[in-house]
Amino acid sequence: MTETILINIALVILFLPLLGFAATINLGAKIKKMYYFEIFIITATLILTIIAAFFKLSDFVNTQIGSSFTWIAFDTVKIDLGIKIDNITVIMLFVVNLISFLVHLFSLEYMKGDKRFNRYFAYLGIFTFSMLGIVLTDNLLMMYIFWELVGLSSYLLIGFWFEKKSASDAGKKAFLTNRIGDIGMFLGILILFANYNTFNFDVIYSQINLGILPFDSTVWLTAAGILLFMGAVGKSAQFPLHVWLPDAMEGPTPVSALIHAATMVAAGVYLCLRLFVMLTSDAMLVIAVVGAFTSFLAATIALTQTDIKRVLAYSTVSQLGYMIMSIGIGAYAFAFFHLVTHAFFKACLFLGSGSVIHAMHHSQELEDLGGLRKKMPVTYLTFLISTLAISGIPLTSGFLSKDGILAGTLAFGELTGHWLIPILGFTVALLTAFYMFRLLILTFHGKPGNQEKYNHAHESKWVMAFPLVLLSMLSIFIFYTPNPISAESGWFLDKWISTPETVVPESTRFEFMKSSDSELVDANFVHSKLYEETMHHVHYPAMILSVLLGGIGILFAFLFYQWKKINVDKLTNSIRPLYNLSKNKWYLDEIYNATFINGTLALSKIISWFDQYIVDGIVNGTAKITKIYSTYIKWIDTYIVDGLVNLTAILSGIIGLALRKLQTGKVQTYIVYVILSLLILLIVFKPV
Amino acid sequence: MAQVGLNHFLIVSALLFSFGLFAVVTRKNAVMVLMGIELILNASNINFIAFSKFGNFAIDGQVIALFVIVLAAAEAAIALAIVLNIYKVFSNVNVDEIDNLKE
Amino acid sequence: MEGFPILSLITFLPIVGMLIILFLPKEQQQAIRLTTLLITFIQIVLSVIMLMNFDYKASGIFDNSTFQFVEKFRWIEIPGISWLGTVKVDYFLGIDGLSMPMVLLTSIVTFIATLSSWNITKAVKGYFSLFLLLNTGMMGVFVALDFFLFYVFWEIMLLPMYFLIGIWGGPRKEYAAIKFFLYTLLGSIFMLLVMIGLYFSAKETLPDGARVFTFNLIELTNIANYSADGILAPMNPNNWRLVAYIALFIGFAIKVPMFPFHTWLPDAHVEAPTPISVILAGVLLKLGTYGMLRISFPIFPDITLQLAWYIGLFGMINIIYGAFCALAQKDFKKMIAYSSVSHMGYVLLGIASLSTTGINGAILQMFNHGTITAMLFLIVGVLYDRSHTRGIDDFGGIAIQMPIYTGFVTVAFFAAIGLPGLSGFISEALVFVGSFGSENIRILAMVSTLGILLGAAYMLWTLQRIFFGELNQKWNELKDLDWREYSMLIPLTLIILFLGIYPSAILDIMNSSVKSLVDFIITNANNFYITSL
Amino acid sequence: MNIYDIIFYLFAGITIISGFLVVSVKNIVHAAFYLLFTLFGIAGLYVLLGADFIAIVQIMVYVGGILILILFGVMLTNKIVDVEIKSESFQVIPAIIFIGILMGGLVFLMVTTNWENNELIIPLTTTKILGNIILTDYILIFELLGILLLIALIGAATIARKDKV
Repeated sequence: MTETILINIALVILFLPLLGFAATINLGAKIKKMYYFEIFIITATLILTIIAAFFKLSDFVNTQIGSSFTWIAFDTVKIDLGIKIDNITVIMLFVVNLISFLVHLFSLEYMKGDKRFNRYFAYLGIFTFSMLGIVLTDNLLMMYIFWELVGLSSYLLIGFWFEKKSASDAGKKAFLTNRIGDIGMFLGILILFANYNTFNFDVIYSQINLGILPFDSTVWLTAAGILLFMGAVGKSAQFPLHVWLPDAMEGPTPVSALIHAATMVAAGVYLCLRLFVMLTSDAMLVIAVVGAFTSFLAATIALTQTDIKRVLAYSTVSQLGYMIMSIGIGAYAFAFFHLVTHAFFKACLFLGSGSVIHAMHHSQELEDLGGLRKKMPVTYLTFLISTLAISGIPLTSGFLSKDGILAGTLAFGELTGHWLIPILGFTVALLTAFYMFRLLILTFHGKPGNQEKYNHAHESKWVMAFPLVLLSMLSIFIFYTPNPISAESGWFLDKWISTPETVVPESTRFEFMKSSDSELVDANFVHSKLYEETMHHVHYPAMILSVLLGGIGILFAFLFYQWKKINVDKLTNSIRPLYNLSKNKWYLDEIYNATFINGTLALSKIISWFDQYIVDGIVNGTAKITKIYSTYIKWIDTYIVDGLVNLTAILSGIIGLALRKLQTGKVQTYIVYVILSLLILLIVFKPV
Repeated sequence: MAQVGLNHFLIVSALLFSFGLFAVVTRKNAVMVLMGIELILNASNINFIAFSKFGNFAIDGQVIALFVIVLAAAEAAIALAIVLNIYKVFSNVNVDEIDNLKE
Repeated sequence: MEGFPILSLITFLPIVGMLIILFLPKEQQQAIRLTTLLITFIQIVLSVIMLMNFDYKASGIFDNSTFQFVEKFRWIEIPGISWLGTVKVDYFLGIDGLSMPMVLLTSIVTFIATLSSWNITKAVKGYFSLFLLLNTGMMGVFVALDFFLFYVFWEIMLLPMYFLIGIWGGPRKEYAAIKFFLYTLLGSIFMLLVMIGLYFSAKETLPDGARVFTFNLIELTNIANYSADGILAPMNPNNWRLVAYIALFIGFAIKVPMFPFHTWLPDAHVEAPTPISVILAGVLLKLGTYGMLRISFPIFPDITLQLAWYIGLFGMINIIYGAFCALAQKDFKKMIAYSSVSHMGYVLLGIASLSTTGINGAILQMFNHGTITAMLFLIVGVLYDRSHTRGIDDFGGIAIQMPIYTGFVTVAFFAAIGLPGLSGFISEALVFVGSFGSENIRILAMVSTLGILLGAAYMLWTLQRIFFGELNQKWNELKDLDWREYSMLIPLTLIILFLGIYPSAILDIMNSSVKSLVDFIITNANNFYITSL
Repeated sequence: MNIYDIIFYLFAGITIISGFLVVSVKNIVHAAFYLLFTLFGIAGLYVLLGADFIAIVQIMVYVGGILILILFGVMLTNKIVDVEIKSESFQVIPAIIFIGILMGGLVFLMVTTNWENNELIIPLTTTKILGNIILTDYILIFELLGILLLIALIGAATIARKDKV
């Protein structure tokens, strides 16, 4: 296995799904069973990914492999496209392809009987292609290209059942909201390209490292970082652009699992990971605050939602906020770790909910559900394991990653004094455990909400059950580290993922990230010794606190919903405003509707009116004035100019009558006139 | 009397032209009118040839004169044919009576 | 290829076709259509032959020797009118990297428009004769290198367009046609004035050493050719170059169309029959920006540099203003028309950057907008043919009834939005990269990015209202595409996809020309500045 | 007064006097004969001007052709039996006034105009030169005249034909 082979495999992995898309979309109308081709493609992709990941993580674990070609070149501009394979890349490849594969399998049963079955698989194909492009790219432009392409596939899949107005609305909303973030990202890219004349990450970073700043100012560097982060705000559904993700649940549930939980929404986090080294302390603080606030906001909303998928959607937003926050506080490795573990358990949760929805004939309101534990044991068990993982209960993967992040926030608070972030972080841990168990209890425990549907419910077929089992297995700690309470010693964090050294000027770094504080340990770069030590130092307090909070959350969930020791209705009545705030998603949709959307529409109407009546009015007015003017001119023409003409005519008539006498009708007379006149002319114009 | 030069020829031609015009204007008989026209044409021919000798036209004047003669011949033929036709219709060739153009 | 008059051939072939059609009896409609199709197809073949023989390194712009396929001989010569001197006009054709993509675009778009004209049934003979005449005018403008000749072709276009809208148009055709005509004529008058001013300001040296006034666009770029007291001579301290530039610019801006001279466009588009809309949007709008690049920029480099910011400002206004107007439209075709206004704004923004990236992007955008908007208008035409209405809210759920059509619509809409992988993206991106990189208009570029969002908004909103949702039962008889519509849409889709993946196919053609144009403007603008001091 | 001048005055006198007689005599036949003298006189002037070929053509065409034609016209339009073939005049007085003015004006013009006057040496015989120039520079006009004559021939015959078909 050489590097070239690895690169070629990566390229094959990238383009196979595109082939699947192209073939399925074009032949799907003719060939009924075309979707098998897409399944075959994704299977092949997965196998190749496992091979590539295995070799990368064993043979080339400390090398970075890449290759590029010139796409566009003119004058001094040269735009290269290329791929870059490092450890993050192959792990992401594996995550994306595995979940994509499982979702393909799951969809076989879930989407059965849909009239656009082939097209659905084709869309999954193009999504996989675009997502792999984001993962593999080594430059910002290609990142942006695939960024937009996942946006497209997300648009198509959310609006897959476009007959429903809510579905097509949601697709449009997702695309447009993402576009807002993309504009920021695009501006960030422009800033970097205008200064470094390249899109390549590594080249840009080496330039920054040499002290060459955009427009020679650290402000612009911060601006570039925050603008690029805006792309992540859109894609990873961070406040204030998070509103699209809950609506995106209009799409088929397997799609929600694949795109809106596990992979695409994590692309924002992935982007931040790639950008990590060029983030200044200001940019990082912004990112941390946005992430922390988003996770809190989403968690509070998730408390009261009654739609099984919406609860999961808000929990996704909340967890994504965690990851973003984690990057903001410098816990690079844990951000990525949480991305991976979250991808598995959240995909499992979504597919589990899909299994429930499928069994209950597309009923997804919590009040219709309940008591399904006995009817659907496999689904219940896998759902339980994933719920434990997301709640951060020991022995699960979620515990490991979440714990790391919380320790990071504590360390951050201790080192910088921003205590708000750890406080929000721990509150969210409590809330997460509570609402997740609320969901679990209301779905699987208690009494059936809708007896008729309940009676028809049954456990899903193996194509749907198998992905659940596999994904819940991956939510157990053993896949990541042998030590169930600390991930640091596991292969995942110890061998594969290491925090890169930041390249921004010293003056714009956090105190604890100064280069004097870094050192090289076992070929792995430790970006901040102080930070590491502080994290170790707060590790156990953080762990104990988070487990405690998780436990409290679970306990309250049981008290509220299982044992009904506390009357929920009474409680909600006593805090009605808060409840309404949460239930109505902090009224953000309404606010956006009233301001931005209606504002834009009103503005467009005003401008259109302006165009029609003012700009065009001036044009038509000019025409009208010309017309009026011309009628006056016509009057003058008729009575004065033409009058003169007529006068002339009358005069000439009179003269003519007089002259008529001269007309003898004889040729001779005329000849005389002619010749005399000629003679006069000759004499008058005689040359001297 | 000065040395015979251009002017002498021109004066001859002018007089001839006037006579011709006089014939055209005054005579009733169409054939006489035709003769007047012949005089006018000859007058112009004299001018052409005189200018050919004294002016800047070299031999070209003579060529034009030649063409005028040919035209005159053609004109005479046609004109006489017309006169014959007029005679057939009006039984005379007096131009002062043939004034249908009037009114 | 030496000596073969391929440019004359490609320009005047339609005239030949027109004569053939004029000799065909009126009833032979199919023969008339096939003749036109054949002529336009030969044009495509010729332009491809030209492309294959095209020297990618030759720059053109201001350098006489690097124009290609040049044909030059004396067309009009009136000797010795005392104060005029010898009036002489050359028949001077030639192309460089600026015009080659436009020639290619024109031949492709007219071919597609011919296909789209198949269902014109009213006065077929007259229609196709005028159509071919229009074709000659457009081709001629792109290949002419003599200002006089340029102007002649420019005016030749006007007349057939007037009749094509005024006779074969919709309900308010007379209004639209006369509006179009007067507007464009106004622009022509400005152009004519500047043309005459330039003529009396510069002289070219003939091979025999004589100095005569000139319309030659290449000679006019050379500062040494200006006489010191010429009204538009840069070294004349009292010159009128700024006024002339603005006049010329307005002349071209009307064609673009640039705010506030754009209001003829929605009317003309809405009333014109589909193929004419296709040509209008696909080719005619490009003439304005082409004229700026071919005439305004190299001849007035000093003023160009001086006014670049304003050009960029108007580009920005076009982008955002057009997008807002498009958002408010209820008429499908009008919406597309305003989207054209918005998209041509990118071209203005790109050329205002005066950087190779920006201008490359702008020309590529001209090409891409030509193909994409052509496709959009065809799409409107397809729907209008079937339903005889264009109100966006009259539809709903068409995707259920016409899935393949919807597929093409999606491609076209997303190309217009600037989705990567389709051609619109790369040109918009280059425009932004170029304009952002130019310090002068950086802020304008940043504001203009709002257009990306608004563009997506109006396109997707329209897509949703027409194609998604429950099927409006009024339309459950609509048929999906037929072979003729496939033959129009598939080539355009392929071009859009191909240029999205491999934009260098067009970029390489114009690289050297754009580079020399930019260098020329920058160096000469400074020279002029020094001399005028 | 040299011999050239004398000959000029001789021919000019013949021309003018007979020309005057042409327009003044009443009898048409007489007028035709006076016209003969006029044409001869003009031919003489041509010779004086060095145009020998034109002079010959003048005599041949005018005297031999046109004059005969005119005589035929006179014969055909007046009854032969009516010996007194006379032609009346009308408007004589105003015509004389007009013509007098005209003559005066013309002579005034001729005399006062500052003609370019550079006398050429005309070669002895012009026939060859004329032939050359007609068949080279004036070939088109020559051809056209040929056609014109043909048309005149046919036209005259058609017009004068007795019965119209």
